[in-house]
Amino acid sequence: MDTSFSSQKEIDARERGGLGTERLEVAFGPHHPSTHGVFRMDVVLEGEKIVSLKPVFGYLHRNHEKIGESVSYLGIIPYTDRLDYLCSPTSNWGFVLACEKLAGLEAPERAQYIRVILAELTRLVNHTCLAGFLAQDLGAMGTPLMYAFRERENILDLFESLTGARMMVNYFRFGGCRCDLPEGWLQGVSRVLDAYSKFLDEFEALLTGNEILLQRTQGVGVLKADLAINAGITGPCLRASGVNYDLRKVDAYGIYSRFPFRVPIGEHGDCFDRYMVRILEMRESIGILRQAVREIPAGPIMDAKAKTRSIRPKAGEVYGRIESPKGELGFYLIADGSPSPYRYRIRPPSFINLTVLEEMCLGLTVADAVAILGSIDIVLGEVDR
Amino acid sequence: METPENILARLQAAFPSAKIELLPNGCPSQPPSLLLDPAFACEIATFLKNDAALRLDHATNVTGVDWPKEGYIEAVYHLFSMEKKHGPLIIRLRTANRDTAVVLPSLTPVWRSADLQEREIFDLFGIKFEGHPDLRRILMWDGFKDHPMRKDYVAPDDFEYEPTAHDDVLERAQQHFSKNA
Amino acid sequence: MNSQPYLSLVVFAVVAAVFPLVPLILARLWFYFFAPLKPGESKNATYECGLVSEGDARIQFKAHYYLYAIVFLIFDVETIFLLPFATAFLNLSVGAVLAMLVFVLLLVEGLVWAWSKGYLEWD
Amino acid sequence: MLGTGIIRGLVVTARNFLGSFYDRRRFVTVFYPEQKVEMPERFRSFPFLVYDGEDAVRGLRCVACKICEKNCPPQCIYIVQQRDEKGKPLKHPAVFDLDISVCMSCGICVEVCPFDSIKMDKVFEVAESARFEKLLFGKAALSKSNAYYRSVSPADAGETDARLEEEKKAAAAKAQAAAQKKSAAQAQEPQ
Amino acid sequence: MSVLSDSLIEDLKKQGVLVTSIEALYNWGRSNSVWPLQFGLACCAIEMIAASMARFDLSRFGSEVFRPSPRQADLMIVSGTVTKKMAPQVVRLFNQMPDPKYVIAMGACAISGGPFKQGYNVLKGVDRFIPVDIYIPGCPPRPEALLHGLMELQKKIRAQKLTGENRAKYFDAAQPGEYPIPSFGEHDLEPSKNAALWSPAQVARKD
Repeated sequence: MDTSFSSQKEIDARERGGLGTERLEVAFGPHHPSTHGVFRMDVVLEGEKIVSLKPVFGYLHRNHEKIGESVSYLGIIPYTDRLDYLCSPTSNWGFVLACEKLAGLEAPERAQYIRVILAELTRLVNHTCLAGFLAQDLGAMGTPLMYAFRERENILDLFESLTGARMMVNYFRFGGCRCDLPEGWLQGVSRVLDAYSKFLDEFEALLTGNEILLQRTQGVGVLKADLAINAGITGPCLRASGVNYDLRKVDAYGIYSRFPFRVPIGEHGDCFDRYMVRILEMRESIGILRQAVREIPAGPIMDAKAKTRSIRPKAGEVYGRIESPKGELGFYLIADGSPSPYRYRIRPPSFINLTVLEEMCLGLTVADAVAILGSIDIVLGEVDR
Repeated sequence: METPENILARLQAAFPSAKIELLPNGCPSQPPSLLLDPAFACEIATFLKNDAALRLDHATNVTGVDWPKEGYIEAVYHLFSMEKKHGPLIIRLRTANRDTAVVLPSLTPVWRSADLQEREIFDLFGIKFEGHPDLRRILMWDGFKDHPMRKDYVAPDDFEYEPTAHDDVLERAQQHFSKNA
Repeated sequence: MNSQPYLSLVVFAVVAAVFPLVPLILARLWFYFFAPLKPGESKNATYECGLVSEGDARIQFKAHYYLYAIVFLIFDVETIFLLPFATAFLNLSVGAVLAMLVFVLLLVEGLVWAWSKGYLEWD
Repeated sequence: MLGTGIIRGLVVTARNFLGSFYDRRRFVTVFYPEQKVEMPERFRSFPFLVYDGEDAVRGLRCVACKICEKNCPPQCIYIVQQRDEKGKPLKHPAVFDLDISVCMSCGICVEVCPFDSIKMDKVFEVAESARFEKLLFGKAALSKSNAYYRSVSPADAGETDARLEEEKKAAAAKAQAAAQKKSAAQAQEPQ
Repeated sequence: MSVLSDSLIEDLKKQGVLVTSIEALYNWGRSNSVWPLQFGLACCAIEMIAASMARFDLSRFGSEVFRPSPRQADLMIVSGTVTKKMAPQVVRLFNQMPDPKYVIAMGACAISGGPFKQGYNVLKGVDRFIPVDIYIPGCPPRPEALLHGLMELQKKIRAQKLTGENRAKYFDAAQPGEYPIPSFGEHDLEPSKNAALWSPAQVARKD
């Protein structure tokens, strides 16, 4: 045993040969407070560092696509509410957009404006809840989530007075909307918008400058732009890595081309950029909403050609996609002339955003893995379908 | 983006011995799709990804379709380009039949986004993707034997209490009623 | 002073013993009369997010964590020794302060050595 | 200077804490059993069958056409048409079972019903401890009067009643016109 | 409470004399601090979180402390779809909770599989494997419906007996302490239901 003192690093290195350290395999199981539902990660730890992380899906696989093949097109719409249960209007819109391409229907002006208003309100709800859950995952027990859900209730009241349900709106139809706005609804939206911009300033004052949040999220879970593109990451996670790809600008579906909004782009692609991109997107959404509430015309809310509620399209296939708050939500439909689709496939953004979860978490600690999972923003209804 | 027809022509020129077909799409407004020869799938995919005019770097939707009457299972890839921001090119790979020869080349080495989705096709449709880094069941539990999204899959019988059953659910629930009728 | 100076101590000890024991005995009686204990194989299993936990949690992890704990322990015990010194601080002679200074400096010298050796770096 | 972010956060929480004593926007708690959130008119909990007039059986609008049974996505409606002694089907459901424990309150049955005989109710406090007996609503438990429907959602009820009135008037006018034509035809034949 | 008539107790209470029994005190204490397990599965979990937030305030009923570990929880709110892949975990979590424990099946999916009943991977109701105390229909039920269900559970807890014939099940040694956990078979769970627990009513259907 040589008597010369050596630094701790040398001791560790020598130890690896002799004492050596074993690896701890722990299941970040289906029942875990920080996994946003029943998601499981099999983590192998060396000391505190993550050496390997295998995500396990399927605990909420509710066979959405198999049921969709035995239900009529109209009957699928309430099921799309339950895909991403935090943003049901955008899931409705994605499915209805694909079916309108299939059946050749077109929503009239007023319905297009209502769709933009509901989609942007959903973006506000989703991004606020994300900021609340991310802060909760980082240890801010309750306070940000309490404020986030308090504001979410105002928007849910709007959804409820228009469509009849808080979360499961089931409001979009092929060629328009189910029913018209109750009177006083638009004033309600503008009241909520004024309160929301004040709330956003307050929320940013609480979170964005907070040193603990900066320390825990900056430089953590960096996602390079080329890996993000290759892995099919879409939505705020992709834009945080510096890629300018927002379907509202790329596809310009609906009437998004009339709204001059900017797309926030991050540089580093770490957790803080993903959080900050969403906060800035909320501010843009408020701008879009203000313009939509000003410009919404009167008129019919249903396409004249849409006779019956459900459609019975001829054989053919379509892939329609929209920019849901989580990313590119696509619906791939193969119709064979019968009242229910032959093949009904959902392209789930949360599911595919988890492709590179392991690359982002390698070498970091378990607490960082929780922050990274929180910043990717997954909802298990959409991940497992 | 170029029309699928002259993409087909350029592919035919680049890979003369590959059998590539253009499949029309029933819906007028949607583009037709290209049926690729599984043997050349990887080379064609790399070509599509690195070609200067196409740059299809975003395989956004990878899914399986079961055609029991036609006797094969399909893997459908929707390709977009994030760089040039242009629209879908749909490519399809078909297996020889539905029970023995269900092997297709995996395109995960080309597009990483196909990783989880190909595992899902293997889990729910039963197509074995060779060259896939980690082909395991993803949604059903590992011991599960069937491929449930196939059209001829019969769900297990747990229809004891079906008070509002009609048409096909009623037949399934029938044995449980008759015991007490 | 009353006749037995240590009576208060005895009462204190008795109360200290009885105070925790009574609820334990009551709980024991409660199980015995009302709620029979029903241990089970999966009820006593270790909880790991709803799964069956394989492998052992008592594994050999890095020796570094042990060293970190020891360094903390030293300074924790030091503060206990400083407590009486702090309470009687004002009316202490210079000699006592010097003696305590030697004690504190010795430990600070230990901290400097540990810091230089890199024991305090975490990963 | 390190820590200003946290202090700004504390100012926000302090403002919320003090504000929660007077500012309506920060003090949002609804004390549930005593106060209730006023439900918007279009809120939909579970369907119910509407009957006109007083008699729940004869006044029932439902004609057992089974359109809602076919279109219900989770298939939670079961209808058996009533038959008189000779076996001729009547325009009335003998059995109309709705399984509340399966219903997803989507309201598609209301949309596709051509006779406005099924509407969405507002009652959501239906927690039960016996599933098989209490959560399968039969025809009797489902049928409620039109007056109840008008009290629960006045706008929709008014609209539906107005439409039904017009249809009745139009049908009456058509029947009258048909009667006149028939009587006019008879008047010409006997000459 | 059979010794003193209720009216007598009311009069005594007017004079400020509070009369109670061990059972009433025991049940009063337990019913007003039911700690739910933090166990969210799907959309109903978001409504459960909304119920515990500022507007609907679950803490007014004494149960806003959501315990992540089953060891410290005494109420399992099954909020969301129990799939067959998740069923063994649900039963194991329920077994690992200390007695006295209760289950609220929140939402159509937990009661009967709800809209996803026809799915191949969906368990048609959690009462096939664990005993359920309160069923709250709705998809998702409003937060107030969850509060109403919790109040129903509190009434049920207050009415429980310590001794005698119909005493609560965890009091008599004959009742099982834990329920068998299903294992994953090749096509379905083995066994597909807990035969001792699952006895569906037979619905009279002519055709």
